Amino acid sequence: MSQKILAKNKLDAFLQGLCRDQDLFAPVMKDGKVGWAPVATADQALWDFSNTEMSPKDFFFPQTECMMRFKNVQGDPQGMIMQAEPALNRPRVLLNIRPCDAKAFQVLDLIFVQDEMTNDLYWRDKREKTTLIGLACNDPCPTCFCTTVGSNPHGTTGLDVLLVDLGDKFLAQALTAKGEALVGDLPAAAGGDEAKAAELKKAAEGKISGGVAMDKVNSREVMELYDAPLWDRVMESCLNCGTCTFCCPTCHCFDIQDETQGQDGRRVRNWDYCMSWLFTMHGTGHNPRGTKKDRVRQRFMHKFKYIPVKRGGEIGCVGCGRCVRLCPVNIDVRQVVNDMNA
Amino acid sequence: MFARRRFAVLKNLLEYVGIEPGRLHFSWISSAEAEKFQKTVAAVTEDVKALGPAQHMIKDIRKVA
Amino acid sequence: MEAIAQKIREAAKRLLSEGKVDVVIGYAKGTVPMREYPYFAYTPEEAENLTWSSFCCNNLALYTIRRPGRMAVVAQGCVSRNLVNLINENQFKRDDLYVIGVNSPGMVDRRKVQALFPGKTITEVIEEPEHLLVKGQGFEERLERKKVFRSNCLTCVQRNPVISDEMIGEVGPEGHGGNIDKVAAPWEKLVPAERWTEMQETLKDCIRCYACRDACPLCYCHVCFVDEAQPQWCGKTQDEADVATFHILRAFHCAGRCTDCGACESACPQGIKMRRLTSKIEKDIRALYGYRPGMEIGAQPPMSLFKPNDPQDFIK
Amino acid sequence: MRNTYVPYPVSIKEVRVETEDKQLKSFWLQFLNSEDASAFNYTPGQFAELSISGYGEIPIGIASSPTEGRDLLFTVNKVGSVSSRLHNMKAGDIMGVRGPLGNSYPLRAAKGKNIVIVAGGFAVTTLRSTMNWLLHPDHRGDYGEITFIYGARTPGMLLYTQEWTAWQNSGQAKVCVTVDREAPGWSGLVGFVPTVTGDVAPKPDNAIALICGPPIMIKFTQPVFDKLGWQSDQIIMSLENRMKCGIGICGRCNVGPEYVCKDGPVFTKTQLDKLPREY
Repeated sequence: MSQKILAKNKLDAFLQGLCRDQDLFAPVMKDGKVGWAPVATADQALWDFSNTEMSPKDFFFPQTECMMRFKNVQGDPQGMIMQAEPALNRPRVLLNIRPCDAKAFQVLDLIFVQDEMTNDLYWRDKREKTTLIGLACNDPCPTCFCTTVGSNPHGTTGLDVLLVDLGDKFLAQALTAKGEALVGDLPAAAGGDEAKAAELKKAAEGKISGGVAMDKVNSREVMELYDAPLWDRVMESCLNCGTCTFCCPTCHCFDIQDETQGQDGRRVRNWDYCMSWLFTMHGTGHNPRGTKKDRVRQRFMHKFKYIPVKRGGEIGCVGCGRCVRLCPVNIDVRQVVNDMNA
Repeated sequence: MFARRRFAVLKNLLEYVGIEPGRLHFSWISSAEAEKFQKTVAAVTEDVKALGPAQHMIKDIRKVA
Repeated sequence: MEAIAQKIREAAKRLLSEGKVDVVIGYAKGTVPMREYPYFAYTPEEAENLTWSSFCCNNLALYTIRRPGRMAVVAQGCVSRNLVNLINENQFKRDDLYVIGVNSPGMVDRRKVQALFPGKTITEVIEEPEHLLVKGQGFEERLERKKVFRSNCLTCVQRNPVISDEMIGEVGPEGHGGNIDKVAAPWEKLVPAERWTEMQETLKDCIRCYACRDACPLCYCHVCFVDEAQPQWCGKTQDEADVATFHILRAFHCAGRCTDCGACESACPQGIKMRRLTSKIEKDIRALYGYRPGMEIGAQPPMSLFKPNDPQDFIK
Repeated sequence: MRNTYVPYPVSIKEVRVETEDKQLKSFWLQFLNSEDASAFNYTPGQFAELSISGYGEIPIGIASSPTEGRDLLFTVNKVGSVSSRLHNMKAGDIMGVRGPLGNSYPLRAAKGKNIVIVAGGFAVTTLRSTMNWLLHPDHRGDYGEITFIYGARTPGMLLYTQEWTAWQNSGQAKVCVTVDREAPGWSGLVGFVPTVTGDVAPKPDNAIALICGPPIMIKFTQPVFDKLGWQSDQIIMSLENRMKCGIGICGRCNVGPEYVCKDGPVFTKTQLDKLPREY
């Protein structure tokens, strides 16, 4: 695919092209926090930031999502029969998404879409209608550890276009046919531009200081890790809150509930989390993950052992560091995984 | 009597977040005071009707997200 | 700060080596700046990891709940008040608790610090007596601690522990000059129509992770009302009615018990200021019943008490 | 592309109270659309999500066998809000079925073998399906000896009495039904399932065992099989866990790397030995 140049003074024209028949979103500064919002011009979007506070997963997997509706009348010919919500009506572009977050979507693709039965159309529809334009990280922050979990500050996985900030311009790398269509008309990059991007990539990789080692986690059996003594310490301070899972780009557990209001009814899914006691509770009162330790362990085992075992070695973590930054009691995933690997 | 304290705090709290005062009522009625009960219920019904449908704390599931 | 930390370590080592307690619950230095975390020392060696700084924002009283054995807890004013609450609510016996008391210098709100460096990454914060030296990628700045205190620390009236078996360092001033009544219940000043809007604005970023509830030492119900499934009191969606129901009821459940320790706001990953709700209740409880939670062992919680002359002008 | 979260609409054809405590009821469900009925291809051991609009869904093992026609049978214990609502519904009411979900008993792979079935309490549902499938003239000849061991607390708690009586009388299978204690009017076996299994002493030669029951029964039945010389890969069990999506995404029923709803509910003991006991 082609390597193009996007001059910084041509950004507005580029963005205008993007939002002509699509909804365009980008990271913006809101109340001192970096979050996603619709943008129309280049100066509305952020171009120099570490990452958004929360992951962009809710573009594809909203925290609350209506799946179906029904007429809440028994006896009516149409009553009580579930009708799926319509699909997304406009395609979307996510601009300046970080490579770690894009990689996370590809991990989630492996879970949401597996075969004819495990084929989450809600996820899939939004994925197929969304174009991802990534912005490479030249300055990873101290909590980033993407390179140690198979991602990269300049990673291209899951992206349609990768932008690399070269100072006065961006190197725009088309990665898919969708991406090619967006940047195909831009001027071609020179050899020097690509060399500079490669240098920045190397420099960015070098700035990732801490990380996780996975070799022993990979080679050990599930039960050896499960029974390891470390969990007794990890769980001690844990609050069993949902912060780590809700800010995580790969956490994807959910609950489905019905709601009614007079003759209207809907089936909604909401994010749920394995830290919650209620999550696995049986109707009989039996709870297979009845203790805090069980629940804390589940999160780490799921990401670093269960997903890799089941999904061809793919790790359920992209090293974005959000949980490290936001955990109210500083449970640091890097430390936990290194303890698993010890 | 315990309820009196709890309701005092709850009533203040609900008014504080913007729920109309008329939506929460509290009365002492003995099981022997049928007439007071009848009158109170009628009065409360009147008050709430006058306020109209609640604007807050109502989830409209018909709304498309 | 470091001198206090050293004394805490010494006390912990002594208590553990003499076998007086099974565990010392204190704070340890976090892996990211401005984030100390609850730490459990079981051996004198582990006691070496204990620390004391401007970022000890978790309320350690939380960890005494349903914990067997003898425990020592590092407690500043608010933590000690919550320990008293728990003793008064029969959650454990005073005899099973050893309080390592310490005067709170006022804890710092890491969000206020971060807000001074928008978009920049802070890599280190060094404690100085009245200042913090903040270092980051390409910058270094000295901040006055007072200017970046957590809001609840500014208006605190109890910085010294109300109970302690051993006091570390000096007993300090109880307050820091801020008057809670000037900032409590901020929506009272608004006309009713604006109040709901203000609450929505305050809660709009809530992600229902329940970190506020889970960090709170008052919340020890076996099944919280939001987790009840039959009946389900509170919807699980992001609809404003569901979010508000959770926050209003959570605040109400803290009535007569909340010590304004600020653990909820410190824990929130979204920086939501839920004290705008709880401070209203705290204020009302003081005004109506003259009660401050957690100040005295044996005090009757105001919500399980009544007096014949309790205010009742709202009763028809 | 089908949206696999959307249930097929069905109507309740018949409701039957199954047990003396009235906590278990059976529901025969009929598809509203015949194309849905043909799409719903299942084999014994699979389950489905029963959907009651306004209340939610519950995962329930399919008790009917595809050899019985297109209607589906489910026997439901009244525990939560969905099952309570279902217990209040009547013939003609509209509800939904989503599935078939999960894997099934490895019956085709077991051709030529002897089959031992051990069921406890109302976990007998998918094993009713299995028995009907095995005893069907198209399949019976493919298998050796079939032993059906089934226990409940009291005679009044036994499900599908007419059917197992018929299996017993047909001579097509060895049927051992037991109740925990002596009871008036009961002339059959008395004793717990593990004990009865020990007495029947099924031989491991060229055989598989399908076990389904409450955890306590499984816990005590397993050693019986071990003692009789059965290997772990001959013992096949069906698990129950809280499930929601039913298609291996939502994470509730996750046990180690496996999702009970998708990779299970049927596992061999060899598989289970490598998994945490989070079920």
